[in-house]
Amino acid sequence: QDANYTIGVAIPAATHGFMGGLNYHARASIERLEATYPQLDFVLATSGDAGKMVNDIEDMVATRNIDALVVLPFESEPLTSPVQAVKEQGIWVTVVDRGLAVPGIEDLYVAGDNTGFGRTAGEYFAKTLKDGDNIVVLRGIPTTLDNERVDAFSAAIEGSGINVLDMQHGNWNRDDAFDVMQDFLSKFDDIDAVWAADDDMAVGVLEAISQAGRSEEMWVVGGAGMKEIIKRIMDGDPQLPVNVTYPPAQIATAIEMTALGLVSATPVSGRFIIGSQVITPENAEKFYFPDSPF
Amino acid sequence: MSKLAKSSPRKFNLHVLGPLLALVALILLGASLNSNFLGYGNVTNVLARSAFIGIIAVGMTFVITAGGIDLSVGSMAAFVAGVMILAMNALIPILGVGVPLIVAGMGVALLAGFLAGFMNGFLIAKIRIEAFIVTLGSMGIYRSLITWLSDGGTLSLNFEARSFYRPVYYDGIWGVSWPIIVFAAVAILGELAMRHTPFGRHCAALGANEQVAKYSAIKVDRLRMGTYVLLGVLVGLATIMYVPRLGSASGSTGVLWELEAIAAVIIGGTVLKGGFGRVWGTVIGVLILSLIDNILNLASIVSPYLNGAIQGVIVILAVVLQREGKSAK
Amino acid sequence: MSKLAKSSPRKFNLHVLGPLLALVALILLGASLNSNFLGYGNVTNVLARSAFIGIIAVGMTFVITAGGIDLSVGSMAAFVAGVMILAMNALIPILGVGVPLIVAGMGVALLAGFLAGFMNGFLIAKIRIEAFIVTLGSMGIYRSLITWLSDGGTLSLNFEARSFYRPVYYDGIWGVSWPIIVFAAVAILGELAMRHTPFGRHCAALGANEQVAKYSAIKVDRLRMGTYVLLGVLVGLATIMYVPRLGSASGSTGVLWELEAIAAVIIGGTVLKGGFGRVWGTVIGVLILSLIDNILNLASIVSPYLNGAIQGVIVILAVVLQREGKSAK
Amino acid sequence: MTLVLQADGIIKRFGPIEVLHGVDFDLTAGQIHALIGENGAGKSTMMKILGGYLSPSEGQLMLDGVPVQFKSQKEAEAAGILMIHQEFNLALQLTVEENIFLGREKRSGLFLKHSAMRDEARDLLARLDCHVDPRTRVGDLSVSDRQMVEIARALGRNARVLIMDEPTAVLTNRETDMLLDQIEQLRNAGTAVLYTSHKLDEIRRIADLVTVLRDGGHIVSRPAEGFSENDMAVAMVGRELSDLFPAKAKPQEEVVLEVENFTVPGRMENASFRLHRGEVLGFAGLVGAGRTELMEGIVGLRPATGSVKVMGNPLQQGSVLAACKAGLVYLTEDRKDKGLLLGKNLTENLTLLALDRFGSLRIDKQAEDRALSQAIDDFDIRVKDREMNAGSLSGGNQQKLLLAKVMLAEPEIVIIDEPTRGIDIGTKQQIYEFISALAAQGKSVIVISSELPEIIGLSGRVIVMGRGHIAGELSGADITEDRILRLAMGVGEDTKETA
Ligand SMILES: Nc1ncnc2c1ncn2[C@@H]1O[C@H](COP(=O)(O)OP(=O)(O)OP(=O)(O)O)[C@@H](O)[C@H]1O
Ligand SMILES: Nc1ncnc2c1ncn2[C@@H]1O[C@H](COP(=O)(O)OP(=O)(O)OP(=O)(O)O)[C@@H](O)[C@H]1O
Ligand SMILES: [Mg+2]
Ligand SMILES: [Mg+2]
Repeated sequence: QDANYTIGVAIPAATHGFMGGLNYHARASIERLEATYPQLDFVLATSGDAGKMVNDIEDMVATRNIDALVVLPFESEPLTSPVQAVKEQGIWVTVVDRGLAVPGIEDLYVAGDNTGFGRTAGEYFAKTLKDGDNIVVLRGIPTTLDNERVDAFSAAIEGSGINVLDMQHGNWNRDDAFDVMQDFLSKFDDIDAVWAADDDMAVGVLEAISQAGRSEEMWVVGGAGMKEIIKRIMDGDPQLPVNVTYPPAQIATAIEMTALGLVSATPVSGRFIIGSQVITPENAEKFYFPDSPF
Repeated sequence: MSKLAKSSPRKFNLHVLGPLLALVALILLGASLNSNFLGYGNVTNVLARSAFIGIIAVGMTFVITAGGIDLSVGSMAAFVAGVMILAMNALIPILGVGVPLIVAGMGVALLAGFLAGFMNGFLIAKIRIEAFIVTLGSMGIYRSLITWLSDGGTLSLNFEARSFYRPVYYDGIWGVSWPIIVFAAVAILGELAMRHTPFGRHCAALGANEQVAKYSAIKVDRLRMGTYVLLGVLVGLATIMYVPRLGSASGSTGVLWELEAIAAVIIGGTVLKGGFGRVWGTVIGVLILSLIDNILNLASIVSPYLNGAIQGVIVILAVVLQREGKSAK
Repeated sequence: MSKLAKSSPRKFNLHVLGPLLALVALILLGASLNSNFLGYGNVTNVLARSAFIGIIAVGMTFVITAGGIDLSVGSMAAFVAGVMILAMNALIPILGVGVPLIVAGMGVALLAGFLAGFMNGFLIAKIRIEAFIVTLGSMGIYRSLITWLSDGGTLSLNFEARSFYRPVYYDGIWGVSWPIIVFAAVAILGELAMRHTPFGRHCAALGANEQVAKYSAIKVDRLRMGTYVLLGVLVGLATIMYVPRLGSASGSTGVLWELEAIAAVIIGGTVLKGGFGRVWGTVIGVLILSLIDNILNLASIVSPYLNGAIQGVIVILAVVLQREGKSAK
Repeated sequence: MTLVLQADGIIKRFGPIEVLHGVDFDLTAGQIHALIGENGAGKSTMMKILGGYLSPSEGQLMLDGVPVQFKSQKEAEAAGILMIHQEFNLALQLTVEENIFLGREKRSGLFLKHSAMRDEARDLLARLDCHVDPRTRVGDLSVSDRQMVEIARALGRNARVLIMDEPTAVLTNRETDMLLDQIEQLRNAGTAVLYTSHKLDEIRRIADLVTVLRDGGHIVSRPAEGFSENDMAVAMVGRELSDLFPAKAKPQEEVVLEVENFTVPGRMENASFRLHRGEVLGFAGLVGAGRTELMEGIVGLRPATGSVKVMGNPLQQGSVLAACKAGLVYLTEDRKDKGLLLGKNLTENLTLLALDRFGSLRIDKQAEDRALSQAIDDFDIRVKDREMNAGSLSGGNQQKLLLAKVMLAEPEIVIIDEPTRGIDIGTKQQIYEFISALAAQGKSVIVISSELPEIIGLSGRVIVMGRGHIAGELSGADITEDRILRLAMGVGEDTKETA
């Protein structure tokens, strides 16, 4: 109860649903911890691009003398050396979700599993769809993690005879997804399923499908477990058979473990991978956070 | 403008037809690439999508013609949508789900748009700050306000309210959906206002030479302010069409709409420095822009990564076509 | 502009001091919020990171003074960075990791910047297309080219090469890091060029009245083109400072830099419609912008969601201060 | 006497319209050749062709006897041919010095020699007895000062051929004298000068040779000796001119405009005067007297203090619209920057001020068209094509269009600042008749003019301003050049000086 600690948290800005959720969980856990541990102080910075994130981290070190840094790298490569620099100053580093380009910098690594995310979804498609069925895929904002997901997905449906009619970027954005799906629908007369890869996009996709009156024809798998979507899965919506988790709450885990490491002697270093699970109507309840914005 | 002034009749034609040609070319291209392109479904989709940007771009035409610019429309739209959704959700207990609720929501949207436009207009016309700076500022302000209101996530309209409101985007009369009808109405009124009313004349005069406008007994400040207020209200109107589509608003709503709207205006032949505006051109500009996206999706010719590049090239080409006449000079 | 023309000396002073006051105010605010604010570390950080936008904004000052605009600088920077990285990675086998490699990389960056600027300039000055459209187009083009080059991911410099190159951002002489030195040099040269060379004058003349410039035996097209080329080269220079910092480039590199650069220029007192430019003002504008970010990090005053709003307000205020003089008229 | 520049059979067409039909013309070193003609006769066009700004559709230019084609004005300038435009050619945001040296800055190595240029600029202006600070922005100068800068700029580059298109249109006599002296010096130094003006007395004074154009055709070229002003006028207009000034109408008692200690801060102070129905009131004064500012203040174009009553009702300050509605309009002296939208067509310019008369909601285009036709004959505007831009009207015709625009608002009180600036003698007469006709109809007119004969010929009463104050008032027989000048310069009866 003697020493005071400052923990810096750097995460991407809430530019789409998932990050919104992540921001929410980050702030929630910070409030919780500040309440329980008066000697803890938090600096939260959200940034719209890698450069800004580096600025934020520099500022935390230079002006807020942080004792620990929890960072969700906007991109792995550009943040590697800056975070390394932080580490070299003897500051505890927790990396969340996106690993740095050079292994072994961070003390603690908490991450969702992008490859797993894509694979799990792919496996579900492979096992549910028949040979020769057609699907379309909506991709996110062009980034490494989007590539990882899509590659894993493609690998998983490899050889299942499912043919991917088209892949376009919906940028994890409802409106873009809506437009793209509308065009898919006018382009292809036979679509059996859609991998929307993100629940924000799923919302747009579902809207486009119902507008075209083809709801019976195809089902949609989104991702990351947005509350509205989970709700519909709980209610057994035939269009939304399952969902794949990519828990935005991982940031909370990371922050809490870091805090724990500082205030208590508990050894917390290591790697914690939070695998992606399939949400089904049966298990949906335990993924449902009604008051999260996501 | 001086260039425009010089372009002699013959050249002027090409200058006028430029955007039209580009549009036709795109339509032919689309039709050749995909048989469904000219199908009822796709045409409706494209037109309905164009409505938001389109309605806004018509307002932008007046702002630019009067020598101004507004970078804030995109985030303004997101903000207005957010406010509208919050208001409607809050009003459900009182009004219940029904026409009154929708009307109330629309009222809120228009009012919010009006106020937002008024703010911009006031700072620009009365306090005399560069329009670019004012609207760059308000762009940031509205964007972060909506993110804040939505707590970084998404504001969604109550489910019943939404299902009740939905038809405003998806239905229409005689198979023409409402957004298209509203867009058409706004475009026609805009064209009339620009070409046949003192307001349009005065906007052009103001953009061409503020001094002359002043000496011609035009209330310059009020006029300039008027253009921004008009734009604000039209943003509100666009929002009214937008919200029923997905029933939600978030920090990522309407990102880059401002650039699209301005691009549409310029492609349409309005002069960026002001003094000459053409509403019908703007409409064509909007259609060109949304057709590009549509075609790129319909015919996945190239790596989707390159879509942006193709867009850029086409936009430039569309304007080259139009400028041909002038470049000769 | 006519407003500016009329602003009488007394008012002009406030107009000149405006941005300076805003800057001082921000510094005081920062110092009061956090004791480390004026510390060597923080000051260095802020100045060094201002360098990218700063170097670009100096070039932008000339473009805008000459009556142009360039929206493509942000994605141009990303593209140039990408090309530079690819080139360096490719050259390692030949040149090995060492000074020659760095020099070669720098050469590539400057060349790429030059060519990009040339493209813009050519389309604008020779083909006579609205600068806004050309650069909006090339903005899209470069953005999607870098996304394509990096295959949607990130292009990163070979790790040894990076560690060798890193000092170019982080080290310097007498504790002043290179980006700061380069930025200062560019700013000083820019100020000289604007105030004390025919080039600067001619830019102002061109922005003020193209006819007059033409009739004064100024090679208008070449001049206009020159401003864009200069800007392109400066973008290349900025990239040279940027790459060693992050060692990578991706589709999200340099997003919105164009707006920041333009904002800095306008905040600095340069007239958006052209005819009058002030390089030192631009420098102040840049510092104001990066101080805002810095201060928001210094003290978590509000929800980070609202940062954008605060930024917007301050930007507008900074210009209000400056426009005060005029608003009186 | 050596021929420098010759033009044979110059024909110029703009689109389908032919505006010059085979004009022959030559310029001799050390000679002042005057080109005169009605508005729209083609003087400026001819000059632009000689100056390399326009290329002839047909015909041949010869420099020192060798055929030349100027691809651009730069080539002409390289050949030592310089032109001062009728419409200014200055960048308003730039300073006087920057404008004077634009394109030919003095530099040492890379850098500019500021002080050198500033000093030379000051000297050049001093030669014209114009004492503006070279560091002021041209935008902040009065029209007349701008003209001086334009001239100084040409003087600065010692040219072989100097073409001057109505340089004195915006100058007062005093400034004009200065300029004419300079021109004579240049002639004596062997420069070939081409000069045009609608002030025939100037022509008489300096011209060696006079060429008359009418509707783009060459009428005569003859030595200035024995070419009387009247003969010139006749040759230009093609008919006998009756007396220039019509009889003065008798003002009525009713006071339509009453101005009480009116002040435009920094420009002029404490003016009070009354205007009667049916009166023509002249405002005289040297440049910078503040007449323009006073009037701009009255109609609400400049922040000002003091009371203005129109028809006995106080006028809402600071609103041009209110003034216009009250029947009080002002016609600016600065036609290019404040009067007309040069890039817009005639109709839009004509109806801009009185647009509400053409439908408050929907503009009645037919009515506008009729208005244009009406204006074209009322004011005898020479338009070749109704769709042309105001900018491509000849200077004088622009002035007429501006006049028509203002009169379209059917004002009770008109303030006309420099009504005949750049207008040919024939048209002047028309305008004078028009003004007194207005007065006869019971409208009231204020005429600001730097041309004393005009003031004297038109006004029943003259208010003289000097240095921002009302220096005095003259009426009836007291209105003489001499007394006006004395008041304007504030010199007593005895000391007879001509500054
Ligand atoms: N760019 C143009 N396009 C069409 N017509 C033009 C153009 N420039 C001049 N004109 C026409 O050519 C004729 C001659 O014009 P110009 O300016 O030479 O007359 P001017 O003798 O200078 O008259 P002023 O004494 O009023 O200056 C006018 O009828 C004018 O309308
Ligand atoms: N637009 C302007 N901006 C700043 N100063 C001006 C402007 N116009 C005129 N002035 C100055 O105001 C004073 C009066 O202007 P102006 O010369 O118009 O007076 P005037 O009596 O109307 O003379 P004239 O109309 O014959 O030119 C002069 O010192 C002039 O330099
Ligand atoms: Mg003329
Ligand atoms: Mg005057």
